[in-house]
Amino acid sequence: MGILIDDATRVIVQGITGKIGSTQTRWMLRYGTPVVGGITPGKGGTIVEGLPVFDSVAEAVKQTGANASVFFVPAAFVLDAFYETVDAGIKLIVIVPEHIPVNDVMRMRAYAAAEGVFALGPTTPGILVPGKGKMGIMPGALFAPGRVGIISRSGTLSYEFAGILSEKKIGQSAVIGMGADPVILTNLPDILSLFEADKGTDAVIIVGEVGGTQEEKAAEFIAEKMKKPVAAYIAGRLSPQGKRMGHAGAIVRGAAGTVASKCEALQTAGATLLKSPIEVLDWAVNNDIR
Amino acid sequence: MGILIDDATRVIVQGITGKIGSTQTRWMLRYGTPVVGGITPGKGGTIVEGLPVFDSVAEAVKQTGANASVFFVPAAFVLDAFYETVDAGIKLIVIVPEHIPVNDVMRMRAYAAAEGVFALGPTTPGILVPGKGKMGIMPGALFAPGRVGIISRSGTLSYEFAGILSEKKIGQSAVIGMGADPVILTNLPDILSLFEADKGTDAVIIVGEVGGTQEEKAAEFIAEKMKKPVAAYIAGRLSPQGKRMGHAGAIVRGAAGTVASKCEALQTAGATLLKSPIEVLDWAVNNDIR
Amino acid sequence: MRLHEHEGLDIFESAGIPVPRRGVAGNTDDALIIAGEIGYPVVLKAQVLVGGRGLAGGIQTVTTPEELEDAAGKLFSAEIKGLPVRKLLVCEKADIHSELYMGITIDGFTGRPVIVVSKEGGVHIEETARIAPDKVISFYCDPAFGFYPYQARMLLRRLGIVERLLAICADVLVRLYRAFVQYEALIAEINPLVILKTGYQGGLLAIDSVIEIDNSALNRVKLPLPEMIERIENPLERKGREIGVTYVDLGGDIGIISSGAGLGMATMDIIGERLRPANFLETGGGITEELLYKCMELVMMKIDLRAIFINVYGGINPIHEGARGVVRYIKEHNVTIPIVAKALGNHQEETWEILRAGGVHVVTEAPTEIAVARLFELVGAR
Amino acid sequence: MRLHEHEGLDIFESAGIPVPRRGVAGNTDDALIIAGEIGYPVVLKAQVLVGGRGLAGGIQTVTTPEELEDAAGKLFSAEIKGLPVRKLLVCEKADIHSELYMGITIDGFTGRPVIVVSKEGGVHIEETARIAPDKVISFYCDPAFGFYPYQARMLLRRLGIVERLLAICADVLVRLYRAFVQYEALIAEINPLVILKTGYQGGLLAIDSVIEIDNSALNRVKLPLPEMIERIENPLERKGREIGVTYVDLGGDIGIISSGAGLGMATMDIIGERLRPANFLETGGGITEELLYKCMELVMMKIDLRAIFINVYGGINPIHEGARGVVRYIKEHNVTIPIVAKALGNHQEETWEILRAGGVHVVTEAPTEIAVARLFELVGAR
Repeated sequence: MGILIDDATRVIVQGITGKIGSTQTRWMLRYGTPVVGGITPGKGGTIVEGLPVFDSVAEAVKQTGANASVFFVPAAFVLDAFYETVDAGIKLIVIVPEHIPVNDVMRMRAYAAAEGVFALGPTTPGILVPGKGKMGIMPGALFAPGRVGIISRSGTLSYEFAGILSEKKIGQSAVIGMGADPVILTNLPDILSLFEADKGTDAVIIVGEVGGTQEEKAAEFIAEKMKKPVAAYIAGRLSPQGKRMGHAGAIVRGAAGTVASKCEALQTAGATLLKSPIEVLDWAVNNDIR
Repeated sequence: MGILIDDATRVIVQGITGKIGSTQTRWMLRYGTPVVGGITPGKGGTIVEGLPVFDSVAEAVKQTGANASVFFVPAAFVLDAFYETVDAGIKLIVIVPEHIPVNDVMRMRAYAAAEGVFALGPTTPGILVPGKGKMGIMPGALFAPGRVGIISRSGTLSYEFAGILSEKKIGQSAVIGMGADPVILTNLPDILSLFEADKGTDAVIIVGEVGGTQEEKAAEFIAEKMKKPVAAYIAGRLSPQGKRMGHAGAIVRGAAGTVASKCEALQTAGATLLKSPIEVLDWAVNNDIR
Repeated sequence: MRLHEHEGLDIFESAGIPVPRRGVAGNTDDALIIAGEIGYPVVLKAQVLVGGRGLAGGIQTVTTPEELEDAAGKLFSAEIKGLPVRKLLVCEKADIHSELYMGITIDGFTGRPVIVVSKEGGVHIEETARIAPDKVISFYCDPAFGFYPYQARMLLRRLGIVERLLAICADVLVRLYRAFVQYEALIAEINPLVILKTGYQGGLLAIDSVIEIDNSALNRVKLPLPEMIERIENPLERKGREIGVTYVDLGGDIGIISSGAGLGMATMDIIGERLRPANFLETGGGITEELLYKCMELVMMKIDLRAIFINVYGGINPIHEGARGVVRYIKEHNVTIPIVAKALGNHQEETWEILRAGGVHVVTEAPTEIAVARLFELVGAR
Repeated sequence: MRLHEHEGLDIFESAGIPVPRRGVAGNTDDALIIAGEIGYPVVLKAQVLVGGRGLAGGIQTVTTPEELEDAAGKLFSAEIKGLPVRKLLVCEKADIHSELYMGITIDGFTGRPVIVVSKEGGVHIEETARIAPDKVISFYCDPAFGFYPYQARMLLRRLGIVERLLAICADVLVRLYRAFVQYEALIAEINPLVILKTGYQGGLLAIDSVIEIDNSALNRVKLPLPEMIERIENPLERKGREIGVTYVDLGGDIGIISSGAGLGMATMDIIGERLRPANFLETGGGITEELLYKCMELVMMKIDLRAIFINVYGGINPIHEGARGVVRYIKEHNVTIPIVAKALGNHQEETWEILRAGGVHVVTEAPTEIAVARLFELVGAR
């Protein structure tokens, strides 16, 4: 059993008739993902990559038994499609697109919480469970089955860590992109709790970035709830201090959001800090992770 | 025990420092209503009609144990005051003012439903429970204690029916103004159910008007759920089509909301139709109501 | 406040709903100029706030300037269901393939906006709803959530609309909903939304509008429109609004003043058993001496009035103060027609005293029927 | 998109928040005219998008035209924290009794707007939040519910504000929230909100604004403002925006091209161990041959560049197409500085082949550190 994607998963692709949607559907199918259909309103009845296209999510659910959805929908249409998907009873949603207004994200987040939907993104590479499938854009060749969980704010950095590990035959139980927006649909501690509970995961890597407080909150979760070893890397040490944008954010966050604050919080919580991605190999050896 | 107002009721008056608020507070106190204080933001610490004025509902609840509130607040401020009152934990709210935008009423109604608050109005004369007290503007002298319940869309018509009955020594268990707006905070069937369940009520009079579908829905409730005798009077037989007769809700659009449609529904449901208010006396005699 | 068709079309246009090329003319010359710019044939539509305008001859298609002159001249001098035609909307003639109905209103019982769509557009929508309710799709919307394109598509699919038309019709319906919310409407209706034979304007055209704004929200809705009061055609009803009461002009000769709409309607119904009410006047909760003085003045403006019936309660209203206004009017204008009053509630005795001193026939019993019986006696009604 | 102070004040004004009389001057003559209309003393405020402007001399009070000429002249020729002063806001000088701070931002972790108020306004608000957090009141708002006056009064009462001031301050805070929502802001701040010694303007005056609009919402927020792109002072950063990538100009001499912000930052951090990055360039998910050609062009605009490091993944991006753009640029412009590339993921072999044919040093191992070690070798970094 993998995290989030397992043998019961049946994936639909929203925006399947678009260029990215159709290309990524092909990659997902090649990776062995159980994709069962796609949605583009007004294009129901056509076929893309051998899959049926439906006008509405409700119809797709009815015809295919879909229970998971990955979005390649233009940013302006994501909110509408999200509501439609939740209303159709889908409980796992991955929002790949970027540039979605924060107000829309806040609405989606509240709706997902109210309806018991697990959603990732926006601006996420998605989820990849080696050997089971992937929802999103992660390049499958870089991943290998195994027992390390990876959660990353950045798509490409998740590939980097998986690639480094896979080269040394250290496989992954699941790789999850949490999304890189100021507000995301599922917070980092909630994703961590999935890995902590997963029997197929022995250890977890958090790949964070400057900004926000997700990593600081994750540190609290690690200190209080986690028993599995955690390694953490925070990108952006040399990022120039952003042009200061008023005080409100700074007041709310306090000193949080810098690489230093995140590193300190994670280290105090008992996570192993990686100063550079390649150090993940030493951590794996030291923790006897294979 | 009266409906809605009983020995545990402690009423606050919102907008108590206004002309109508202070005058009506005096009338409510004279009628023996347990009014414990008032609210006008910015005027906390003053005294009106011997009662303490508070800046916020939360403070009034804390200081006086208030659990019911009657509004004499300008229409533009009602929504804000309503949210404040619900948040302060008050579970019975009477909105006397008229001319409140329907959009605000819809918001209040949804909030009251979500928070388990019983609210009446807008554009209601309020509630009067003979011998217990009153929240609103009903002139106390016209009412007498007894066992007939009255629910009316119109304030003055509720006085008319109570007056006719009281003159003949037929008292009332409670008189409730449901409010005369197109959308009201508690629907007529829900008010009927209070009377049906009340041990102090033997029979119920519905005083309706042209417009809307409250009376039609009440007919369904009567047919399905009510055992007590019901009399109904519908005003507006001669109202011209499409004209707003004073109340925002009293307007006939198409076939729905006509006196004929209401009368037919109520009669079919088993209610006694009163063609003119004075016929209520015959109904009382026929049903042995004293 | 009910808007004129052309005002509603302007709102539709600003909401991004496709509308016809058009102009508003106050006279035949202007109509000719507008038609010249649009190109013939054009449709002339009388701007009167009444339903069934088309069947009453208020809508005319003309194909030449001569026809226009003839038709416009007749329309401007006509009355449509009793209302004068002050303005004509001159519209391009749509090349109609088929019609849809889209309407949004507020359902009082659920407290929700109801979105209604049907393939049977035009004047027969109410009839369709009655005889073939399955052809009319309704959706009760959660106003806290809003109304989104996916919901619009769901409704429209149930009408059998598919492919490209589905998306553009859904877009219009969502825009109609946004306008409904933004302008705090009680009703917003496109009837019909025309599907054109050609792809012009995206293939759709909203060729009639019905919008009614919530009167209670008028002060916070930003509308570049004439005031409510300027829309009232009847001079007595306009004066009623000026002094702050509800006045509805009726055909009869018995004046009615009541405090409270329900009581007013009941009074009208009871009087109507034997006599014909001249008006419905409801004071609302703001009675003062001055207000009732003005109410008397307004009611007395009706010629050939035979009597006045006053029915008021002292709840929120200080009826003793109102009584002073009535009596002052009677004295100053030497009113001689009979005035019957029933006045109960707070300050009732004081009120009776004042009214009696002014020559008013006061009835102190509760049933309005008894007071009306007195009125019948006084004017000799059987 | 961060707005200038004067743009924010215009938004405040349209939202009904009291703001000072003011004008924007592009030169000293205009500043004199505006000051003449307002009346001396006036405050000159450099319109630069950077914090700590006041401490850097960007705000000057002048009491005579002569003083204004002197101060404005200096400001227009100065740089504030490296930014040129193109415009001055000329403002009436407020008669300050005391100051409040009001700010709204979005909290990423809760996904809610946070409303912050304090009696300690001005430049020291963050310091106050740190050393005396009880003097700073925060409220996490439910965006589906909104923010209402009673909530504003509750917050402000906790600052000890009472009576009439309570209502008018609550009104300003609610209006600030409405503007925050309407303009889809990430930050909206009044700092300070001045309580005046006199009752002028209702006794309050918002004398500085900070507003940042959500870039992702810019196309649906109606703002009568210059485009985002015109606000970018740095010419390279502006070109980055023009071609659709994120470009941050840095002080060093090693060009970086990455696909992905996280990877870009990590690459910068790794290179920064021994060399100095010239830039941070992140392509986002839209790589094409043309885009990478333009990225090369942009990176090469930096003078004295010693090398370029390319770090890309083929996930959503067709990196083989991007590789063609890189190689085409190299050939057309005869690039001679070393270019190291790590490119993994979909189409990786094809990408390597294309890059190698163009003379790029391709590293095929996963760790960026190994590829960077190759870079260090090539430029002789120890």
